Amino acid sequence: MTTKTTERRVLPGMGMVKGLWVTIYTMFRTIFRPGKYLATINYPVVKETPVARARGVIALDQEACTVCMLCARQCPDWCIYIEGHKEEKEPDKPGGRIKVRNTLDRFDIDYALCMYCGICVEVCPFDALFWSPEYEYSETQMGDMLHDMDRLQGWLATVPPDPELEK
Amino acid sequence: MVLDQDLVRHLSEASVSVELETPEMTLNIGPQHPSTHGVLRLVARVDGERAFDVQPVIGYMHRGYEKISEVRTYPQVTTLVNRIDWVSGYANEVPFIVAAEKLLGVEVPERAQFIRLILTEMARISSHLIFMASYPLELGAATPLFFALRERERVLDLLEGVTGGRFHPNFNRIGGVKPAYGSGSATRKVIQDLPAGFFAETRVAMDKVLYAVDELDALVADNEIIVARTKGVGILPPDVAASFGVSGPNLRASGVKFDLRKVEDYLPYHLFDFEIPVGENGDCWDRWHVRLLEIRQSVRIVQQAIDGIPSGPLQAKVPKIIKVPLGETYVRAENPKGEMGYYLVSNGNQGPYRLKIRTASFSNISILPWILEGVLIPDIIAIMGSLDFVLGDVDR
Amino acid sequence: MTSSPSETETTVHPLQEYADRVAEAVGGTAEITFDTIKVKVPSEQWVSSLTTARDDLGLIFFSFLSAIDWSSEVAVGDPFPEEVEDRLELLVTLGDLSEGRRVTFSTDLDQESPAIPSLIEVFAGANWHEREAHEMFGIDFEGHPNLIHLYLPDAFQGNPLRKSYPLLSREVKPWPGTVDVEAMPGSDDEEEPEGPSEENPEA
Amino acid sequence: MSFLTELFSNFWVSLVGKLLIVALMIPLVGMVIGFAEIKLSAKMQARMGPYFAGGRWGWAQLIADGVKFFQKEDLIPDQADRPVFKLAPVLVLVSTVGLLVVIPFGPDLIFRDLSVGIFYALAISSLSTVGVLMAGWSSGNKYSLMGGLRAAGQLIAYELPLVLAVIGSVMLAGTMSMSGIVEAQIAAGYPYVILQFLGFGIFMIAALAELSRIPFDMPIAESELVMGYLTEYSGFRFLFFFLAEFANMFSLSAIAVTLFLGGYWLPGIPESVLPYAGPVILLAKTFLLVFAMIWFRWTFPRFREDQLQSLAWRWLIPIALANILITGAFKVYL
Repeated sequence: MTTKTTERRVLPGMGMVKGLWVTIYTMFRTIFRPGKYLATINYPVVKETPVARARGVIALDQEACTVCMLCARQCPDWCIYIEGHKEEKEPDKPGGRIKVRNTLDRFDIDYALCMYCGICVEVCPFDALFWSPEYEYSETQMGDMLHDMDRLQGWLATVPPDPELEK
Repeated sequence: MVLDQDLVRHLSEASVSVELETPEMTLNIGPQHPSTHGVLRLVARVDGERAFDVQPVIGYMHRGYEKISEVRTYPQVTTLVNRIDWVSGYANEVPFIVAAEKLLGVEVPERAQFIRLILTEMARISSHLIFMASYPLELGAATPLFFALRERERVLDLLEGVTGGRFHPNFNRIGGVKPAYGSGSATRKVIQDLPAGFFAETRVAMDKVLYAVDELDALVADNEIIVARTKGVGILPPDVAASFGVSGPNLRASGVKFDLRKVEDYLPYHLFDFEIPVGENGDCWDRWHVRLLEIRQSVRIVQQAIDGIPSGPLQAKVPKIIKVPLGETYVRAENPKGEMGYYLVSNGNQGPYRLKIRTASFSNISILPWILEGVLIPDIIAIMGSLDFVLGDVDR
Repeated sequence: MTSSPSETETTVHPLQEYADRVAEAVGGTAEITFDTIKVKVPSEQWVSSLTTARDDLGLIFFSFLSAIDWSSEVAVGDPFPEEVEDRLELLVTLGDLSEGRRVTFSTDLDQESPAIPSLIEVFAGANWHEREAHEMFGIDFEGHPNLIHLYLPDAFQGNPLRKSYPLLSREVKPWPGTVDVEAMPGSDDEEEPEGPSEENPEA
Repeated sequence: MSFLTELFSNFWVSLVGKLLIVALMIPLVGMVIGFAEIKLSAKMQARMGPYFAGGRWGWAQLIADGVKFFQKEDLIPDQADRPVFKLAPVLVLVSTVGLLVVIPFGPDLIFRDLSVGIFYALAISSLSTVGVLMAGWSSGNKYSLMGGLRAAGQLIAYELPLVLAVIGSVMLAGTMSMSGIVEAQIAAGYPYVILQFLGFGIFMIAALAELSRIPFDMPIAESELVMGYLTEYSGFRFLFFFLAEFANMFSLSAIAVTLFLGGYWLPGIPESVLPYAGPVILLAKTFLLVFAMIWFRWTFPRFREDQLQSLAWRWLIPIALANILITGAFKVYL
């Protein structure tokens, strides 16, 4: 299939007329049937809902996190900073052994550095990190892009259920 | 006051015979310029409108990927690698992962290969649609941009639906495709297969892409002004193209019927029938038209792949911490911009020992000094636009 | 040609016959690793062998030219498990535009002062590749018209892609992966927080 | 109406009145056409166009732009030739204002009915060439210089077809005064475009080139010369150029309407109602031509320099000359 330039026999002026026809019928189509043909939306008034798996922001579940530091190690951009301490937890069954448990002191993700690759969410062995398709958290100062523990916990509410799969 | 005749004659001849000596001017096109596709700088010695010595200066966007990849593990390099040609993010990951799988000797399951193929062809469609949008804009026509980008959004939404990322999907894993949401007890069971309704949406999107391609064809292909601006401009003979390493649509536009998808086995292209559009005389118009026809071929491939996709696991049996055994291999793939290859040398650790990234745009624009010799400035923009390069691809 | 990972003795690699033909025509030794034909050529015949490859064998497509710095002690990344002989290997990959074959030609240069004649007369495309190899590995290409920096700023010192060249950005920022979980308040086991190796850790 | 005519009889009062009307008309016309361009081009591209400026569908977008340009800092590059840099936009706007003087909006609704109406209009419109060249030269940057030189070459090359195209209808009408041409068309009973379609075509193409709009926008080729001779202009100086372009579109279309499409007259309109319906008809026809310009702008790419020049010298001028010959023969034979 060659792009035979000779096979495109077109009258001298017709090329431009075809172009004009395309723009004019797009204009009338967009004016009279905007629902079907208008491609843009008015952003703050009308908002598009992102897909379920969209990687907008990372949400943290503090109870699940055991400060194993795997996510901080695997992150290519070194943008997760974690500090924790050991703490006693009363045993499940009365008289059981006192269990020592790691609890988080600090879990910051610097979204100014993060490249949304998703390695941390994938590598976390304790279901502590989730993706949420939220995207409206831009800041005026770059420093505010450092989300602390509680803010990441706040995103947990916006994590969507997993989409059903193709049969 | 009677003018003496020979003075008049002398003056008239003088003006005719003396060649107007205008000093030539050095014009910097870029690195901050509306149509250099990124931060490319052309230092052009210009006489009036004609440029006769154009030297590209690159490196403004050199991120040193080959050095960084020596300290990264394989999953981390995948996130690095899909940022080289960000217009077709997914297509960059595939050859790197196939190279690692070759060294490991891992057989990728059938379904994962099909998903990879569908997403690579979608990345090709989105890359060619960006070209369909930006090239007429460089010639002055603003409307095709919106037709092309409107359909590109549909394709990117599909990519985002499956992988979660529009430009940088990071969806490839050694041995197949990303199997599960996470590795926790609950998230391990959440399979990252194609979301429900993906096939239906893809069929609708592919029809819309075909419709938009017809609209672009009507709007741009036979337009007398575009034909006048691009036909016979920037002719690239096949032998010069080969010696510079120009590949992909630019090479096929010069009449060379060579497509890596038919030759290499990095993805199961042999299962589908598609044609390779070839240009005739290698000028800007042919380079534009070959890409337009390639979109139609990619749509055909995607439609066939959707109908024939088998079910099965998403990833082969692969240990959690992957150590690739000693060895070196070169895998090359047909990226939308041309031949993209990875020369991977591994030393048995978690990351590559040395990774040479052969990118298409680097060789495609190394031809600029040759092709822009004695060319008018509007043609510099037309020829550069027709080569369809991206600076991330050039500078790595 | 499905990928057969390592070539067992019995099955002969489908490309073996072609590889031998190329090696014999070019005067080098052929070796097939993971579907990649690699022909090692002595560095004196570098330009002549590539010219014969281009003219007689039809390998007219110049894919890329680069180098690999084989050295045992490395300032960056993890070293080789077993000993490796220190050398700087120059690579050129050529392809043909009919059956889609590709052959990688390589030659060894010494690490201290690598030098080799330039390929510009054979392949015009080698210009930029050689400039990049020059600034990244310090290889001197004799006969190259303007062997100046391609990517790096002019005032840049050193050859970044050499294994002896450290990756500075990793020295500056402390590694966030060191586990700092303080021990229980008042407990006696004062084991200092274990910090795995500076680079990528054994997870 | 009598009180008005008596008041206007005093020369100075009518002069100030006319100046006020023009001072009001230029920004108004510029805004309306600018807004039409923004909204229509959006619709042509399946977009919505401005929406939030001024409530429902963004009618105040250009007022907002105007305010933005005014409060923007007015930069003058240090290598610029300051006086020339400051004077250039004024010159371009003056040529636009000058054109409005001779446009007949109604039977006697004309600022000044010059006997050499069309000749004066063409002379004034070539004044903007000097302004553009001054802008290109004085900005002190290579891209502006190239934009200015391209503009000079283009505007001069298209001055000729513009003038030659006009001669056809002037010959038919027998007079050069604009209202005289319209009255001649009323008397003849048909707009001259029927006989002068060649002239009309050439006039429109040359008008597009005068305005340096696509497909002839080499001087402001965004993708090559960043913004051509406008690169260094900002603040209200850029507003001058911005308004001048749209107002020029209006005035050149109005001249085209007067010469070829029968000015303020429609075949079916009785004489008595013309003074009132005249302006409306003229504006409607002018807007039709302006819409065609917008339509061309958002469909076609731009020519290359040499194609642009060869189109003018090798095609437009010979056809215009032929048109004059035919009209002459037709006039003599008739």
